[in-house]
Amino acid sequence: MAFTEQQLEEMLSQYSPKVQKNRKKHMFVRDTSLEHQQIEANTRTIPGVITNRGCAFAGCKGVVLGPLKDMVHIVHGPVGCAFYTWGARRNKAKSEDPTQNFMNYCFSTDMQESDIVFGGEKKLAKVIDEVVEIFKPHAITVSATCPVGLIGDDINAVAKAAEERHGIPIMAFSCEGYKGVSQSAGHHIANNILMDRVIGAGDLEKAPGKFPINMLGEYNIGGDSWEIERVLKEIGYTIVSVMTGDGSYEELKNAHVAELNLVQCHRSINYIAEMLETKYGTPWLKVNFIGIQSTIESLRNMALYFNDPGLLQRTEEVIAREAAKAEKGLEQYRKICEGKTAFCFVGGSRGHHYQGLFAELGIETVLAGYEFAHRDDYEGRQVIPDIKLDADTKNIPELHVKQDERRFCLKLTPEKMAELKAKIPLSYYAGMSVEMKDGTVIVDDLNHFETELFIKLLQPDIFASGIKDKYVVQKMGIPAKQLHSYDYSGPYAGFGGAVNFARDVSMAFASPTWNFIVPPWKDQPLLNGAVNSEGVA
Amino acid sequence: MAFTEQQLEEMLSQYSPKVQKNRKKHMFVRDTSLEHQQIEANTRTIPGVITNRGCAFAGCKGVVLGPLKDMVHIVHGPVGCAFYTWGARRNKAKSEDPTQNFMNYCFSTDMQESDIVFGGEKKLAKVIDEVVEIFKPHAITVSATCPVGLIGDDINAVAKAAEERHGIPIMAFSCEGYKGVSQSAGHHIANNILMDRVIGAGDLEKAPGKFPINMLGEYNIGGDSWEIERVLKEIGYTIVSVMTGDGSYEELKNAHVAELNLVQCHRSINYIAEMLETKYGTPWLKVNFIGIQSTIESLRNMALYFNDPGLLQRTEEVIAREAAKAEKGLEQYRKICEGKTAFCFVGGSRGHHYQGLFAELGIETVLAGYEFAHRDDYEGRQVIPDIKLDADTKNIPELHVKQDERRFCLKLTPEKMAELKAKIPLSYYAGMSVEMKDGTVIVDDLNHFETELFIKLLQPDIFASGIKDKYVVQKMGIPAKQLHSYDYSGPYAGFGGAVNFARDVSMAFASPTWNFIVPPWKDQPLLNGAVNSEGVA
Amino acid sequence: MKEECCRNVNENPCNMCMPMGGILPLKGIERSMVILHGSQGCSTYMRRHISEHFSEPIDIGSSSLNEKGTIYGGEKNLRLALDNIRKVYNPQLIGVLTTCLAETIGEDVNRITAEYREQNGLDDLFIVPVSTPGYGGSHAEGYFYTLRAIIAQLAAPAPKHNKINLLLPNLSPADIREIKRLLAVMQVDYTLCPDISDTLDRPFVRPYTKMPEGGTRIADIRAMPGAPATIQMGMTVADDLSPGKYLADTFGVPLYTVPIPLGVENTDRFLAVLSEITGRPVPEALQRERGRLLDCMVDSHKYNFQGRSVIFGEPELVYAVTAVCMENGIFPVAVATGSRPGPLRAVLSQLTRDCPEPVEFLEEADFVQIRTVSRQKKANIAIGHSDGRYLTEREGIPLVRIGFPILDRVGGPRLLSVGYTGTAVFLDRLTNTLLEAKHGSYRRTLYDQYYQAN
Amino acid sequence: MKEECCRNVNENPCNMCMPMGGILPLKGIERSMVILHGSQGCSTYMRRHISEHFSEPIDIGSSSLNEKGTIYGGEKNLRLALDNIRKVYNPQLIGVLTTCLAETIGEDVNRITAEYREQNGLDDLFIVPVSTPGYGGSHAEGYFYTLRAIIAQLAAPAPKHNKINLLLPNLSPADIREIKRLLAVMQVDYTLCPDISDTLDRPFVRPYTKMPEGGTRIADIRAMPGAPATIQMGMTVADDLSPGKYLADTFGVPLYTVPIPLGVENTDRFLAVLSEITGRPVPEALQRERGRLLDCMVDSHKYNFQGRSVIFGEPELVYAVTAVCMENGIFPVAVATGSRPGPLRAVLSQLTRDCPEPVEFLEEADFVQIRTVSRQKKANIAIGHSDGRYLTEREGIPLVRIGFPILDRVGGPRLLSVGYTGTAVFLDRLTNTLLEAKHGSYRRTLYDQYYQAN
Repeated sequence: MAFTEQQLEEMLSQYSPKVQKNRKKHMFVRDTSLEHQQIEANTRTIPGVITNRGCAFAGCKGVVLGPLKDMVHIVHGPVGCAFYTWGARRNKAKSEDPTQNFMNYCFSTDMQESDIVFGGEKKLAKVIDEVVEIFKPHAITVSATCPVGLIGDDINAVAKAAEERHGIPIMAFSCEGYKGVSQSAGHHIANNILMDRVIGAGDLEKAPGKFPINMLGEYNIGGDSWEIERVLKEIGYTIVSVMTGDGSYEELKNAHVAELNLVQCHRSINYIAEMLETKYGTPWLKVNFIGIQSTIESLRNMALYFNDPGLLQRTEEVIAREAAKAEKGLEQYRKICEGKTAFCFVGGSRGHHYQGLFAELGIETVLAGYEFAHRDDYEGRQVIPDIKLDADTKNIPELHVKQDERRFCLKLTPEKMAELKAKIPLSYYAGMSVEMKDGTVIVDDLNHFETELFIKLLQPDIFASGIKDKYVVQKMGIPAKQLHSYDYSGPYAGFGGAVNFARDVSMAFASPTWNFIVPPWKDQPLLNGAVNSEGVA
Repeated sequence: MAFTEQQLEEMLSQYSPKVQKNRKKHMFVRDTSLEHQQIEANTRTIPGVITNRGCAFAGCKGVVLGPLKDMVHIVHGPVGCAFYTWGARRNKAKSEDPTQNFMNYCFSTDMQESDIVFGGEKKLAKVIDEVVEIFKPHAITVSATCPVGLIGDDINAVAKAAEERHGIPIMAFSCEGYKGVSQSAGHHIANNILMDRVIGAGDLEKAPGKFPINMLGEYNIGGDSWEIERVLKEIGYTIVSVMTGDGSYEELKNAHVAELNLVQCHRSINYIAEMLETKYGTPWLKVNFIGIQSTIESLRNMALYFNDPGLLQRTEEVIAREAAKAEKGLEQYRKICEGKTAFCFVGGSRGHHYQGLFAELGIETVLAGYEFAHRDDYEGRQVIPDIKLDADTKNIPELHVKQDERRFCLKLTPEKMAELKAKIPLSYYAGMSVEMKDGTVIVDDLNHFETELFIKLLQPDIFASGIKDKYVVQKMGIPAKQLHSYDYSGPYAGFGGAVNFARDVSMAFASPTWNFIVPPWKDQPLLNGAVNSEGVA
Repeated sequence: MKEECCRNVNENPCNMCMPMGGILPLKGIERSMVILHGSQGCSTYMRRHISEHFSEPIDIGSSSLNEKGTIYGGEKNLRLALDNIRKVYNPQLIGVLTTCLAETIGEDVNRITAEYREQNGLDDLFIVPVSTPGYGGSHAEGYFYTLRAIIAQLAAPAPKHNKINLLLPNLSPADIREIKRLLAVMQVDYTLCPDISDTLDRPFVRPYTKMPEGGTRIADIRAMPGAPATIQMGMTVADDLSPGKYLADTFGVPLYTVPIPLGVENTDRFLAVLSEITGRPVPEALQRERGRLLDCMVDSHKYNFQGRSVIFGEPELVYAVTAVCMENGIFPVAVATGSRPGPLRAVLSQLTRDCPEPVEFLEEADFVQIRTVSRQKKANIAIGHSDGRYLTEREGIPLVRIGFPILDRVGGPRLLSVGYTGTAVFLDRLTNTLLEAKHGSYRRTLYDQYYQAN
Repeated sequence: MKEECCRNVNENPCNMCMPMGGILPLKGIERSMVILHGSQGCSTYMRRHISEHFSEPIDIGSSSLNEKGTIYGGEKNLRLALDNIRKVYNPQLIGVLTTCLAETIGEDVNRITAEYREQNGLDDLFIVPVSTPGYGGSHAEGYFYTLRAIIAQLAAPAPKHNKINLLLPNLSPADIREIKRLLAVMQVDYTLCPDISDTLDRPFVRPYTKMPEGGTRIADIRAMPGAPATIQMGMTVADDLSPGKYLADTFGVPLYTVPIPLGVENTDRFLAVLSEITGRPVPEALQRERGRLLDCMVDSHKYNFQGRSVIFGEPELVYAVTAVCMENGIFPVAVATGSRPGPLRAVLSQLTRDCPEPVEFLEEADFVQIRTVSRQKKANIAIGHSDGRYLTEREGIPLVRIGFPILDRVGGPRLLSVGYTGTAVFLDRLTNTLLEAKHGSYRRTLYDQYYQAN
């Protein structure tokens, strides 16, 4: 069902003119006849308009740092924020050294009123000392929550002093929740310090195997990374580090030896990808391991980059075998999924990545969007120079790296690079919008009010988002699939993951539960076509 | 609180004269000033008077045969009786050869109406064939339920033919539920056939170790036998077989090599004890491993019998150590139990055995009785010649064994035997009554009606019986302890068991639950002293 | 169908015998007693099992037949048993259930009890003789056959009144109380029979009385023929066992057959029938309960869809549990009953027609068959009474306990599973069992790998 | 007392922050909304956690303060948030909860909201500003402090009426429904506050509405000063957090403080207070429920006596659960709360005075402390919210889930534990957990030894 700009305008007319103007910029109906469709993104959420966005702390500690299993992550602040990031993301990890896996722990300085009044630096220093004494971690991070910056705790100084005391790296992240406009600010803050303090801190000068790569922006939700690594290893790649799913300080510090950086979630990690290229001369490749075709394409692009005959051959062999197996697995589910439509609003890359997989199941994505993306994630990196930096973005410090004199090395000749760039997304991301069909809707920073309206207008068969809007939509009679936590399922990446995803999505359609949502004494159409009028902002 | 004959008469006066006369013979108030107090036992329960008694099938298959772990016990009859004896007695077993442990199985020929009409022999034969094929047991028993005898199935012939077919012992037990007056009939039937077909069937001519003994009438409820064996082995005994707790066909068939037979439950196994003495010249010793003093005494009597200096010394050493440890364990519980009174109506030996253990905790037994005992279990074996055999008893076949010409061997000279008999209960049991105090009540085949009256009159602090009367008494506000199944607890035998028992009984007294049985809006005395008058038989 | 048609041995039975089933409805009649006419072992075994499930005293008389009785007949014993039960319990009704023994020797309990009643001038005492030999069927058949006999014995032409007859299968006291609550909310007058909700789940009260309060009133059973309708929860009850059919055939009382109200659709059906009979709509309060159940189902459907269930027990319960599984995508791989072939097969095959895989259906099943098929078809959740525990012990399939008997856990009588609200908590038990198994294996990995770290 | 008084690190917290606790009572007021004044992350995190526990949409606004707001103040943002929330939700009441950020920069929400209300002429909209910085206490303190603020803001002198004020701690919707049933049986008129029984356990109904039905009516809260009495389930609530104390001090409404009616004695106390206030006796029906609970306790007391419990969570729930454990001999070895020191210590030490071993009491506890003491004192059953799952994973102590949050199982809102009947099913959960552990180890042995045989 193709949507039109007119319908969009009508829907938005329920807003007040001011809000209408603001929100109109954050959405458009895809129209390939236009040369370019611009979107506004990474700007402030309107107060009181309920969205799914989190804060800088969530992006820094919750997303990027949290999965690093062999570091102790101390949250400096009152206890709540530490609690809320305790085991909530299902980023799995296993460790060869069980004494250095802190994944199931939650550490907080548990600041009290007196700490707010008199400052929390001493307490933080003591907590670091206790953690070192009890757990003897290889490295520690300290993440700040809102009050820390406001009361002027100098966590960098505390960390530095503790580092000297204990002889292990202790890094401070000023990721107070009020920084930036979403968790995106936190990704950037985390990226900067990991780049500055961790990557390159190792002694390796050469990778321990052939075709060494880093996998960036893969957080191993539900075991995704494990499924991807399985295939990569079989083809012959050496995975130097994963940033940061099932990741570790020990791996990360030698990430500089990789010869290619894969970027899965562009939004959360493109800073590091760029800086690695600047500092070490290592290009990055945008990959997408969600869906069979995307996975195949990503594998072929990687092989093209390394351009080794054996690697190319193994790539095709593995693809042939894995794709056949997965296709066989998908078959039974396609029958159930064929002809359905999806609503796909997730994070900063999945809103894009899952569309291909949905399509492979015969499900068309009628609306897609990101919670915390920037314009380039929608429109492609070519718009980056045009992005206006507002005050919120300017407040996030930029890290300016330079070529590492000793380690910098161009992995490809400029000619080869240019040649490859024409074929594969090398150090480039084209964004989500370009792949979407006419009449589909693209929305940035969707809110609850709009969600409801879009659901009624688009009548999708499945709603892919997170827990905060899941129950709204289920109560409207539409099955929902959490694409943040996967509803305790996974992996969904790679060949095997595609089959898991197909199974889980089919469940949502096939479960007899949905047969019972119309009570026998009250027979209503499944959805009220008309927009209800209980309130407009 | 001493009870009087007069109170007893008053209580019984609520019965009709005929029933009163019948029941009066089954109970008396202990009076040591009388030369002898006779009781009537092992006679029919009055129809419609609800007691705890089971049937011959229960005694044979349920009690004696059931614990033999390496035999398949087939119940020939409709499915119910097999179901009701499936795992209901908590007789534990472990096996070195896991393919020969059938304890958790229940086998039935599941007779249907047509089998009743046309006979079940063929079906039984087929079931035996199937069992042999699937389980390959070393031996099989077949127990008959009520209809089998009535329709004239010749289970002996079927078993014999199958035995020839399969070359393993297959024994038939005509233990139809209507035989005799209680499970006691079934014990006897089982004893006879085990003696006839199993014991002595082994090739051993000499025990594999020193001081070889059999332990008879110990069913390893809750692991009792394991606790006893632990101590016996430590002292230096060789346990040839246990009849039948955690017992096995393989052990039982060599039971003839023992040099002494211990009898724990006199009632259920005295037939075998006697026959072993007749056939092999092995005396039996009545033991009681319930309670610390009884255990000590039993151990000393055993040592006296073998009269070996090393054995005597080890006996005392083990007693000293174990008793000290147990005493220490009991201490805390004695404080809770001291001064309490018990009502102890159980089976055919526990009604007696537990009194000593109760006494060690400071609990006086004010009433005791047996479900299915004979006069000798109350009055001592000297009364056996005087017991009138009624029709029900006469119907149980007697097995007349003779000296085994090859294997018979007097273990003691007649002089030594006589000397020992004066000191220890060798081939003798003095019965329960003799140890009971004046003013306590002894009752045979107690019924629900009397239970209630006695509870009201005697106001005991704890009621030790089984599941069928437990809830009646608990609803009267008195804690109950199941001494058949131990309420999922145990072991209670031996030194360690005494402490477990003390703990569990203390629980009953100390549990705060009992503080709540008087509701705040209704305050009544704990027990109505007066007998209620809702009905008399 | 039976796995091997020519198999004779019953290993680890999934059912009990006919008189056991006969006892239960008699325990749900006000001031009634039971005598088992046979060997006293029958009474003892059945009292033991029922007591353990309900944690309640279960007084059952026995005529204590012995060898002599097998030759000369048991009339004298039975008369004596009746005398004694009357004197001690003063019941209003005595059920006399036969056993293997009494039936094999051909006791005519109809004649004996009729004569006894007449000779003793017992106009106020009802005696209900029921032919329940152990080989006559499973306890499930015994249950309905006895309930039919009670009603056939008592029911008499009565003036029309507005109490609906509600005939129940073997349900937990908590379930019966919930059904009564639904009836109260629907403002329905009813005679519910049997009613064990008080008699087999007695409060602790002083003083203890031999006869519990509660149970269906005899006068109400007498008046059943005057009822506007009978509702029988008995989808699986054969006509010759059916008390509802008896009332319909004999007195013309319209019969509505419904399943146990477990699950949305089954509860809908029950309420719809009440609505139809009374003309009153389902009130808002119950519609909200229904909405809550739907909400719960939606919230849990993904976890449930991963369930592959094996369901066993009495036919009527098995039918209702299968319905809940079907509604929630916990598709059954096998459904089994120890009972004899009856209407279950037909209604079950209708119910499971949309199952993605064919459902194995076992009648007269034992647990060896159930285990075999559970393993073969990779069941990951078992639902039934506690004899299914070996499915957990030996096959690692977790068991959700429901039905009778539950001997290895407490609270069987307090298990609530019917109605919208009961179904929701029952479903939570299923879902959480699946979730626990899922987390459990994850945990085990964690445990192995990280234990030393902690 | 704290295990190590000089320890600073909180490892694996047992509590959440103050605004989280403030949200819950606001969700129990009819047509009310919440705005968190602070960074939008606060709102997102709390919505996520509450949603997962209740499986319900949790709409919470945020003033989305950013760096600029930290410098120039957040008034503009808060006003905009109020505008937008009003427009979309049209609420009757908006709770404005502050966060670490708002409090640290010193926002005067009282002034801002008062001016906003006045300037917009919002006579029909109540705005309740509450000071709930994350460092101001745990979520348990935030809950009562907010409830007090709501009542303080709304309550106004009112004519005498006969509705008793009933003020609740954080209970499950199922528990609240059960309390309402008890009140109905006792024929009591009441204003129950907060009432999340509909708002956070919404039926599936068409059409979906942004604001759920249900919640305490604002008019009823307004009239609380005219009530004959206040009953507050708040044994552990400090006076300065106590809404009941506020009503007593300000309007002279007599205050009865009772525990959550979990357990015999606690339910007795609740009913006795109702009896005392209304002059009506406890009806027979409830006495029978009490008798059933006693019967259940007697039946299970032996298994329970083998329990050694560790109890953790919100102070008020911890107190009530401890009472159930004390009544049943599941003697606690440790009782812990993440909350700050308050009245709990005193009432708990009174409650546990007869414990055979001294009970370890931990305030401001984290799970590392709880695990340590559980291991040291050989606890064999844990009772509390689902963050205690590590006690199972790492110490092998089974966890009976109760309270908030329950994130790893479904049905937290449907968990019934209060009243006599609720206590019986709660107790069954405890007893069966102990029984399962007991059979489990037996089973493991069996499994190891006999598995090959099968």
